[in-house]
Amino acid sequence: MRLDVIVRVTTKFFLPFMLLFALYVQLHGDFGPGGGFQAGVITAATVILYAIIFGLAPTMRLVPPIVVESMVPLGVLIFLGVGVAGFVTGDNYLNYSHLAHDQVHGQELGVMLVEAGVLVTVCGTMIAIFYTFADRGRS
Amino acid sequence: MIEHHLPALLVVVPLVAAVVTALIRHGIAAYVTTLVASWTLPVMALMLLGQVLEAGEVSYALGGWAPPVGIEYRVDGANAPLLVLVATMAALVATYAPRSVASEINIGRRGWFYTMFLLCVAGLLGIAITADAFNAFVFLEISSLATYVLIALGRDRRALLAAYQYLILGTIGATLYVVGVGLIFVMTGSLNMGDVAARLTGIENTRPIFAALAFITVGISLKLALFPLHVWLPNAYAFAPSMATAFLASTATKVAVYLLLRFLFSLFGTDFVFVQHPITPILLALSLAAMFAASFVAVFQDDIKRMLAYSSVAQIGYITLGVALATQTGLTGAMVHVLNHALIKGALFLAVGCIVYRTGVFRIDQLAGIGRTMPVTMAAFVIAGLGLIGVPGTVGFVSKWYLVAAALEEGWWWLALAIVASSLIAVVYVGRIVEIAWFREPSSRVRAGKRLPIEMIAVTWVMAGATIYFGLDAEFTAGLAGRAADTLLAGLAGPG
Amino acid sequence: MVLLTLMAAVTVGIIRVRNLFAVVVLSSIYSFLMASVMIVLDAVDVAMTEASVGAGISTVLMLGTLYLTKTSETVPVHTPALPLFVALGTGVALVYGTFGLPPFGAADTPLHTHVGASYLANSVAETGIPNIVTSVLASYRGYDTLGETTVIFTAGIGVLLLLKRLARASRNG
Amino acid sequence: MSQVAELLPLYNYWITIFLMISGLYIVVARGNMVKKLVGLSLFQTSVYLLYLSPGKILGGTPPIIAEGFEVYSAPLPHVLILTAIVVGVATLALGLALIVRINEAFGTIEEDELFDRDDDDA
Repeated sequence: MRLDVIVRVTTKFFLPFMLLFALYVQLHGDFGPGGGFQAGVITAATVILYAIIFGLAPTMRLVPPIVVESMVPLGVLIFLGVGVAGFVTGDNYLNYSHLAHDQVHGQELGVMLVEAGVLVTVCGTMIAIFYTFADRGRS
Repeated sequence: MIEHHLPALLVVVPLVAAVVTALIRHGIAAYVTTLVASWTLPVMALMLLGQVLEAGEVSYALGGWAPPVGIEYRVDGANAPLLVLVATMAALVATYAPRSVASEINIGRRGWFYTMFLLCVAGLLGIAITADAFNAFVFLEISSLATYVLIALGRDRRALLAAYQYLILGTIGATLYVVGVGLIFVMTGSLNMGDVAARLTGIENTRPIFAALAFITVGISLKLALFPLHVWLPNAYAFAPSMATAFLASTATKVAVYLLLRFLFSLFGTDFVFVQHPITPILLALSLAAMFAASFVAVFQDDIKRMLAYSSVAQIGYITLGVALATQTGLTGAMVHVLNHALIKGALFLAVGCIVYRTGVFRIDQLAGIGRTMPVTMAAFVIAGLGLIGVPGTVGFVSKWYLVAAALEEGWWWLALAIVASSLIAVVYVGRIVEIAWFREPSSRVRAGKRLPIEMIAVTWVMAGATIYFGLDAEFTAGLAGRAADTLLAGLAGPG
Repeated sequence: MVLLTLMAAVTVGIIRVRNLFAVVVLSSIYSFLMASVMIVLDAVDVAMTEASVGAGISTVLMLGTLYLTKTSETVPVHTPALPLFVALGTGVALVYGTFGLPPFGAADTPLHTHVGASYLANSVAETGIPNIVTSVLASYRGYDTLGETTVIFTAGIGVLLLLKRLARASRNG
Repeated sequence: MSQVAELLPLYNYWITIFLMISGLYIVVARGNMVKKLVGLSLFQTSVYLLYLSPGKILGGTPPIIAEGFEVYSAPLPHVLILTAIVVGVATLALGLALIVRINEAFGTIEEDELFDRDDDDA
């Protein structure tokens, strides 16, 4: 991977902003366009860009495949867990109304947690798929 | 308290189990999780069936949002038996699985293989239980994606091709389904099946609704392998791992049948679909074509799994035949055959799984003498095979009894004759196996082999026994099927 | 409208071109156009997703696949009669169906007056979330989203099962 | 502008249908597996338009509640299509993975060649 130094420097400069943008999309999803899915894709894109510019091996050291592969089920588990929390508070599955002191806050908290779950799974899956495709091509 | 949440739990438990198996990855630990989770399913499904028999129907609003704003789970006479069927098959196949899977799937993949199995179970249960048209699509895709992977993990490299072919056709089917749902959604503004049915009255005769009917019917027909759209099925069943074939053959197409029935009867309404439009002759012609052509092709197969797969296509013809008649007896016949054929095909594919485990043989001509070296397994195979033919005393007879009765009710004696005649073809292909298995000298390939694990024989025999038990005592299954037919014919638009 | 025409042109391109790299690039362009159309249709969340998924992730995956396989297509030997018939049949059914649809841009269709209206009216009071798409996605129809996340999970594990190289023992078959 | 607004409804659906037909045609007619998947995603994307077009209200704004706006487009189709996009990309990923494996196992991704080989096996 001998790429132009300009590309490397520009990428390094951009990556933190991309991550920041992903965070914005994630948290601002309540008010503007965006949410867990979009943020997850952007986060994954950051890692993929890093891998394209700096090579697969350093990226895999930075973000190990085992972590990525655990993220895939973990996100679904968060989602399912929020749903089960509905049982505990005496409501139906995925009812967030009693997660906090009043209904509106409960809903907001529930939505935030659920979106976090989506982010984790989407991000993990995208990176994991990219890793396996890239890894397959190395041999 | 827990009774109230059963509808959600029935789908959430396999999902949680799938996630847990994906996290732990280790083959044996994943298997134990699968086994525990899948045995809770029939318990919950039977409890739900009890509730339905008592109360008529059970509705569960997910997220606490009352339908049509939120998504509703709804269990009634039509889908409760199906839930029991899918849940029971999942539990039985999971019990059967460990050593069969160990012999066919590489150790590094076993943990995730069970994840896929659980996802497939959760997807099928989700389709069967939901009352929301779009939610059904989402769960359809969960089960389909899991199915593609399960098929692709078969040992033969042609399994990959079979999975790819199924992926293309399955996705086309699902997309057509979404188009149909979209048209309905635009016209009614709702996705909840009961709500849609109520809002459709009055605008039935508009063009978009007719187009929606066509798209949904064709889309689901691809999934349930209705005759000319069945091309994916034989390869998929033939090359998938044994345990996956047994589970898919007995559940996946059945759930698709249910979804079609739900739309045709509950949502569009019997009147609209069968009285005003020429669905009956089309469906009847396709069913008959399936019964004869697919049975005929089955006779000439070399591979035992492919033979059974073609026989499945033919048996789906019997089910759609009952649907096409659109009478109470006809629908009862269709529903009872859904349950009975699941038992029969489950038993047959499990028996084949035993043969493959012990000898590694697929080709029919290499099975010579297998009846002498594996008498217990082959006895179960023959019992289930008799069910396929429809010999009195087996479940197959019960189904055909209702279908013939329905045909005679309409005064169509030629149809009744056709049903009996097509059963004779089944005699040929089952008889061929019997002849080769018992009346030839065992070959060396059949003699050699590992000892068969006890759980594999036991589960195969439980299934084979069930085909006899429910054949002699048809009250239970026929009662459920009759109730399902009543529920479907009543439609969702009416009160309740 | 211009965008839609461009999309149609790109589609013709996809059908005609045999170099698979070009096809992938064209489908990426197609996705961007689709995203623009979605913005015109007021579906900003969807546009964002389509741009990132269709033009981003899909393209990366397809290029990865091409890298692992081949880049040009052979000339098909079949006559395209049957496919054409299937495709046109579907088209005719759709044309037939769309003629009865409510007019474009009207506000009094069932889509707007039935369930849709209740989301718009109640979301802020019930969930405190002004972006209705988010509140419907995560709360009213949260279960669909759970299903969607599970679909991703299924695909992810599926791809890993199919492509991940095993640490020891090669696969037989 | 008013003339455009009158023409637009039809044009929208015509293009949608054209895209759908093209997608389906590619899937059924082409033997190359990658191209088939491209066609499949074309087919799926065209459905998105079918859902989104009726949700638009002329003069409306995206369904994000804010002061100063009265008319919003329908939010529900957007949510459904978000889900559909996700399902589409999941299918695509799985399909591509299968293609890679098929290429390794058979050395080709052309269906015609594959079926020839299949016959040899049998």
